[in-house]
Amino acid sequence: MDIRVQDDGFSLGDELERFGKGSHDIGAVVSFTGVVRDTGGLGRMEIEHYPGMTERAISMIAKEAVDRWSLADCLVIHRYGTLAPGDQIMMVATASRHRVAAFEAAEFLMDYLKSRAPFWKKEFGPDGAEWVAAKDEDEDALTRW
Amino acid sequence: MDIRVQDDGFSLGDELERFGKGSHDIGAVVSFTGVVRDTGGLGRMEIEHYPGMTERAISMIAKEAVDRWSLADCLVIHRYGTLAPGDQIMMVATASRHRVAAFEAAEFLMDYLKSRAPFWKKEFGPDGAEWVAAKDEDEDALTRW
Amino acid sequence: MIDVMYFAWVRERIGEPRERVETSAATVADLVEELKAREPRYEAAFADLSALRVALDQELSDFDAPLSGVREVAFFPPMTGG
Amino acid sequence: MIDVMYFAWVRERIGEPRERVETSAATVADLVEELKAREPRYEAAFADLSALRVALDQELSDFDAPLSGVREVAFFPPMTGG
Repeated sequence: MDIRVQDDGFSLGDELERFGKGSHDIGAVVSFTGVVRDTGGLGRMEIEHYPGMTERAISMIAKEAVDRWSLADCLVIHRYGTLAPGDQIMMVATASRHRVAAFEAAEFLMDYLKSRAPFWKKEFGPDGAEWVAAKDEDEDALTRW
Repeated sequence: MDIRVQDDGFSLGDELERFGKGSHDIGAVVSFTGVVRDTGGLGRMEIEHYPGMTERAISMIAKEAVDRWSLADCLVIHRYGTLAPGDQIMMVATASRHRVAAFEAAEFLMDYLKSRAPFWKKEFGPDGAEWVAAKDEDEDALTRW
Repeated sequence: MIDVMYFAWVRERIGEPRERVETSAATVADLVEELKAREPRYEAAFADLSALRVALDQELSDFDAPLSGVREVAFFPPMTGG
Repeated sequence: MIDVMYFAWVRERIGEPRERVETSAATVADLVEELKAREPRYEAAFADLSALRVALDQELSDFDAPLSGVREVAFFPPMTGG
């Protein structure tokens, strides 16, 4: 299990080349990468977080995923600070014996990171800055787990 | 949309570094990689396919995924020939505006590739060779789409 | 004349990956009966049709599908991709 | 003495990311009432508690949770990670 909260960018390719390499009996690897959408208007995004709590919250979520789906490996990288359209915000990867477990665990991680990891996004566009509001559907997504 | 059926291996990292780079307004990238499980007993796996039909079948499945989830990009690589434990068998990647679409499309691709792409796996172990049998649950998985 | 292809254990039981067959069979099922009448290895390969799939000109089809106009028929077990 | 932290628009309304507060409030809700009584900027930040979340010593909690033994309280809007 590898959890990283960082200002710097990361290479999705390099991370996935390394991921799961030390583990045995892997049949399926799933990755999710979140990207700052390039919708034309957005100038930049700033991500604020709660140092200390962020690492704790992500570790708890990742540990639950590893236990529940018997994952062979699990990786979460989440950035904070200033990001431009097209930049990678975060990634998760899960390695498991079977595909259903790897998919479910990755979706579980994403659903919980959305609503339970202490990050807040502020978008800076041509009409000024605005905090991204949490969506009811993101909170609702937790009920399926 | 990029479909490749090949004897050669591939680099998951290199593929994902390139994937979706020419597309706009991507917020989510999901990848799935299938690996030959290293269960101790398996010596090698041989994958047979139906040249011509394989490319047609995968293209149809990928096109349906792109249309149904409005994907910005979609990649499928599937190998045939002789593979060793730990080798990558295949991968899919999906790029979309939102995470739910990217996840669903990747799972749809996997479910259909399992049962509708003309590949057959033969495992060579200490007790001889055996064709991998299709599972009822793989056929059942199609009913959810 | 029609091209008939075999994959996986069907190919192993028949003993060859493809052959050209002279037939006037109206349906896939009729073609299967003709082949089974030829030799025991065809009997062995086609013993249980529920364990087999068929593609006509590279599209999945059914055993009661008509053969008219078809150039390539393929028999194989359920697929195991992914 | 307790450390009180603010994030996102809560931080912006309060005007600072953290402060040390002398309080004998029994619960989070009591602490909020004390802060609101201080200055309008606290009134503005805590106007609608349903739009806020609270963490006690870096764990999500509730507004009716007791404060005894707690060293760090954080107020923020619903999180938007991922």
